[in-house]
Amino acid sequence: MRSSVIVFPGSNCDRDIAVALEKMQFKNQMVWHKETSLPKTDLIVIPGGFSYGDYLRSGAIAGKSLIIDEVIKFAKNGCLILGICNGFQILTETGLLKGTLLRNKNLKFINKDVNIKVLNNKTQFTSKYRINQVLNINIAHNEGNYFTDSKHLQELKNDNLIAFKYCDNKGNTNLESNPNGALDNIAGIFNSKKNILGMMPHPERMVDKFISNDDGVNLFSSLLN
Amino acid sequence: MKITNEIIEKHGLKLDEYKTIQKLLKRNPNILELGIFSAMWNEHCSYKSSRIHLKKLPTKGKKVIQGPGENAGVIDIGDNDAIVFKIESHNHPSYIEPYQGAATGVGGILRDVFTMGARPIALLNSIHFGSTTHPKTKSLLNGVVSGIGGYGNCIGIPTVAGETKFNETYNENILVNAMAVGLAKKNKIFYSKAKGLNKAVVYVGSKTGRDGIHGASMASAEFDENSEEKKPTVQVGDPFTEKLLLEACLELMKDDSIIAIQDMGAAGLTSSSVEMASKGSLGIELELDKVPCREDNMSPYEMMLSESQERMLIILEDGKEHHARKIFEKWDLDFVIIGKTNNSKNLTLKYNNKIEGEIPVEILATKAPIYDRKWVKKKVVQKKIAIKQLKKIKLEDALIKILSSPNHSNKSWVTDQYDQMVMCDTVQKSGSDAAVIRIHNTSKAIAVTVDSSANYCKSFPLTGSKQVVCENWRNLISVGANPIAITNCLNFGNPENKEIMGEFAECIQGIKEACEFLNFPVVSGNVSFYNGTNQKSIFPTPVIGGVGLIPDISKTLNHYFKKENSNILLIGKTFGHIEQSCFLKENFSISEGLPPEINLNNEKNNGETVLQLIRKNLVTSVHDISSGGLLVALSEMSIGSNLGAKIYKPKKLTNKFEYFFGEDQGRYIVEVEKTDLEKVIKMLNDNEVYYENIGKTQAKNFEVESEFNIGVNDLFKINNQWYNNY
Amino acid sequence: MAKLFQLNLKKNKLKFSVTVTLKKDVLDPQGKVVENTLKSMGMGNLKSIRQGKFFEIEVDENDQKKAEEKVKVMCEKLLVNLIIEDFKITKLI
Amino acid sequence: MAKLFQLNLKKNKLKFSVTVTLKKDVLDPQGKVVENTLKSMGMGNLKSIRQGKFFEIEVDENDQKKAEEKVKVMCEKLLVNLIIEDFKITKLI
Ligand SMILES: Nc1ncnc2c1ncn2[C@@H]1O[C@H](COP(=O)(O)OP(=O)(O)O)[C@@H](O)[C@H]1O
Ligand SMILES: [Mg+2]
Repeated sequence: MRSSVIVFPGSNCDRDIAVALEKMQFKNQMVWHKETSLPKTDLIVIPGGFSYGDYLRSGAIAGKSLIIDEVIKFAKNGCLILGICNGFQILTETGLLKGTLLRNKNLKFINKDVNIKVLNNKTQFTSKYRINQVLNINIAHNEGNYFTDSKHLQELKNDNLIAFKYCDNKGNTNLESNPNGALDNIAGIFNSKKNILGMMPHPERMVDKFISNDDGVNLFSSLLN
Repeated sequence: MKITNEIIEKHGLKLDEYKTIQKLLKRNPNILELGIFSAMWNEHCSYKSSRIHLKKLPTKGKKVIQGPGENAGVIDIGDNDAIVFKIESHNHPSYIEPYQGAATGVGGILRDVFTMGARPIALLNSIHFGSTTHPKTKSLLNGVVSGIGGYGNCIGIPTVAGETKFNETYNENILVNAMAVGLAKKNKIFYSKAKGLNKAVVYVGSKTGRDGIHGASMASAEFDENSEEKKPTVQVGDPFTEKLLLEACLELMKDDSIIAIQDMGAAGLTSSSVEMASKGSLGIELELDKVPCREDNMSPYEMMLSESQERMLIILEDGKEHHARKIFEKWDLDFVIIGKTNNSKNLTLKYNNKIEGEIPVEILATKAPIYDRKWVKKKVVQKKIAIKQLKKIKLEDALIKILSSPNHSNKSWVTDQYDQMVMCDTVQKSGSDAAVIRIHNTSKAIAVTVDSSANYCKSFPLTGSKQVVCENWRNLISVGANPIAITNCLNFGNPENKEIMGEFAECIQGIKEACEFLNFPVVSGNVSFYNGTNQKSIFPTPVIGGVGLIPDISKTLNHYFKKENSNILLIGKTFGHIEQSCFLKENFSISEGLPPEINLNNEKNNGETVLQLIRKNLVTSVHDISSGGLLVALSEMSIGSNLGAKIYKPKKLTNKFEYFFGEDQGRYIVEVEKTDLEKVIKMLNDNEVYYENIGKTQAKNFEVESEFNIGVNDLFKINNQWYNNY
Repeated sequence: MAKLFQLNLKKNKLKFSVTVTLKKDVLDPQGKVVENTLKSMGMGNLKSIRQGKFFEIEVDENDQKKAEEKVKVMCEKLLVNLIIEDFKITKLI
Repeated sequence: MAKLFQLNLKKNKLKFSVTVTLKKDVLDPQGKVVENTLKSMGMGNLKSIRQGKFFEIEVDENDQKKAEEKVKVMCEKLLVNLIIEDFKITKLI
């Protein structure tokens, strides 16, 4: 399985995701944002962290970079695309995923381990998880407060496009378990063809028991299938 | 421009210092040259009041690759790996503009570390605010914390440890100290010493603006009521550009294009060029028209004194220009050759082909005045506090009072705003005795921590500063690390006051004694004087940042109880020293008397023994005992783990408050499984370490025999409420 | 007169201000916090406050209409997230 | 006429806009990144762009002078960081 990680100026979780992918036996390449073509690849990852300092809006400027046109082309052809954290923000800025990520409701950067649960395990990203399985995963963001219009929200629900929701350790999704104010506790969504996943939590931080836990492993092993 | 006394004073120079300048130059300086002198000769850059004392600190050791004198200290951690680290203050700018002041403090210390060829792998900070009831404290706290996070999160380096304290002594002068730790290859360390003639001097990074002009002299003058009015141009941090600069520098450092490199920190272009030239006994000529400027019509004076952030000066090897330029352009950064080295030993500044200033480098760098300022020993006042004569309180209430106080509350309100996990090597985050960072791709790790004890240092500087070093050492031991070396940030008041200078001299003496005894050398540091307002100086606050090595990552430990029914051992002797304790301060507002004595012999023996216990896998959790004493330390072990404890009351107890809250030094708590107890006791006896078996872990409840019994959940709540209600 | 006017335009670059605000139905947590803080600071008769972004844009273009069109493109292509934000362009003197 | 005016004021709360910009010599990292991006997107004749903040403030107060004074206090006390920022208050209709 070949993967490509896009690197923008100021990206900072690019190495982390590359390490995780390699650990999971992906053949990974880093792709600089000024490239105009992508190598042959089965998975494109837009990493977390920051891009261009996220000075205007998170992901806005990266969303205009040269390589993004290629990413959009690959997406249309069904290539798998994973956007983590800033990557999710970039995907919404490019329109590959609908909605947007507003500032956290407490107006502060939040870094902590939170619980999310798997809402749909019939996708290439999540097949190794059980339905409603609760994962403990690290979040680190300033703008993770997912927002979309009511029509799209309905579509997300009807078509089973919500990948993960914030919850408590028993799987209840409620106000207390929502760290950032996201609409309906949404932590990650698919596009309608389910070849694109955007998520705020960082699965690449959860593949090493020495550092945290290995709740992120199955996301990568699902992709390997 | 005629140089009047007023102009001299505005430059922070004393009249007799100006006379020295005239004598050394054998003429009058022009205004540009005066500006350069003021930048190089102020307290911040020249260490004129501290130098003779700093010399006493032990700076050498088997593991020391580079001690003080370079951008940061460097230690050897084996396998050709080196750790580069330093701490620095950004107190004054952070008081004026907390977000940007703190952010640029982080940016500055990061540059000190990556100039030396190290990739930064961890950030720490020590932040001190005024009383929580002071009207400014809340917004300063908010601004500083988000500024530290804003910079570190954006550049992508985890902020993993620190300390957050409140004390009214900082009401008008907060402390913001930031520490950065980087990883380099031992044979690829970069220094600032210029070498060779006619080498290109290259400016890289951001453009130069009018920001921060005279920032360094601001850091060397006391505040008065007007300083907020004066509105000095505060720098705005740009972590995005710094990230680009970091990657570009590390990329260029892969081969040997660089002869010397120096970040432009305080006093920007001036101090960086002077430093490089002086270390190499060379001259440097700069063509200032080439300096990339952000604003129109900037004068040579402004260019030389600007403190714009995110800039570096590099001396390049011949023939490497094209290669280097390509790298910086790839990262969208300015790259301009602005001068060259020569053998004149002068700093020569040209503008439009005209020499605007010329000063022998030697004069700037080494002829700055050095003061042996008057100092007096602290008059120590022995005072025994008789608890029996105080208002009666319950043990449980005293504990709750401490655990819910601002200084002892859980700091996750702060640390949740920092990305602690980025880089995916954080084994142990904030909240433990020391943070543990894995060396990428290996099975070893380093432990890092910062500590201070201003109250102790105020009442008895000599013992207080010794205690800070020991506490730092203990924190490293507690997570299973061999302590290696420290960096220090010495935050003091006005050195022209002999009492303050006495605090400084005695604190240095204390640090020296502890470091020498523990073989814990000082490899870098920073002095910040003039903290205070209107003649009222802050408490002496030396902050110690320590680094230790954990050779095998599987042998690191934290302080959370692991299992029910383990034995809890208290290591080190408890005398019940209650003066200067947080028990008296929080419950009775008493802050008289002396801090606990330090017995370096016991300190070392106890610590080394605990480390052996950890390495032999004989203990399952370890916590050092510091502020708050035994009972607070025990509660912290419970709170993090959800396991409770049952603590026996010792038979011959003089006073339970002294026993449970006394702050005697050199003590640890360890958790020992039943099966290992015998082995542990044997080792303690063999090493002549004093210990007591004080209780057992248990489920859910934290209790002291025949005193109180409280749910761990409740303890957690008590410990976690203050920040959220503030 | 017409000539003078033209000349003037050539000399002065055109300058615009752009204000970007969150759409009415989008929650503005930042504005809320600012509002509450101001109220708790005693600004009793503050009715409401909304926070947005502001840009000052200078364009190298003589024709005001064209210039404004360009600023509009900048807004739509980058400066504004049309899903949640509205914007307004004003010519500055 | 005067009466009508008064009445009008009573009904309509007073509304102001505040723009906050960085002082002239202060680094504007945001503006710089946006400017470079727009240029690389082909907006050649963009001359310069600076980014700032924008507030829309409604005050419960009849007297315009008083209201404006209040907004000014809000700016100085909270909304603006006078060390690095300037601000401008404009009355909205
Ligand atoms: N500003 C901060 N940044 C990061 N970590 C912090 C900060 N303030 C406190 N902490 C963390 O909170 C914990 C408790 O701090 P402290 O009580 O000073 O610890 P100790 O007594 O072990 O030195 C430590 O793990 C420390 O790293
Ligand atoms: Mg400790």
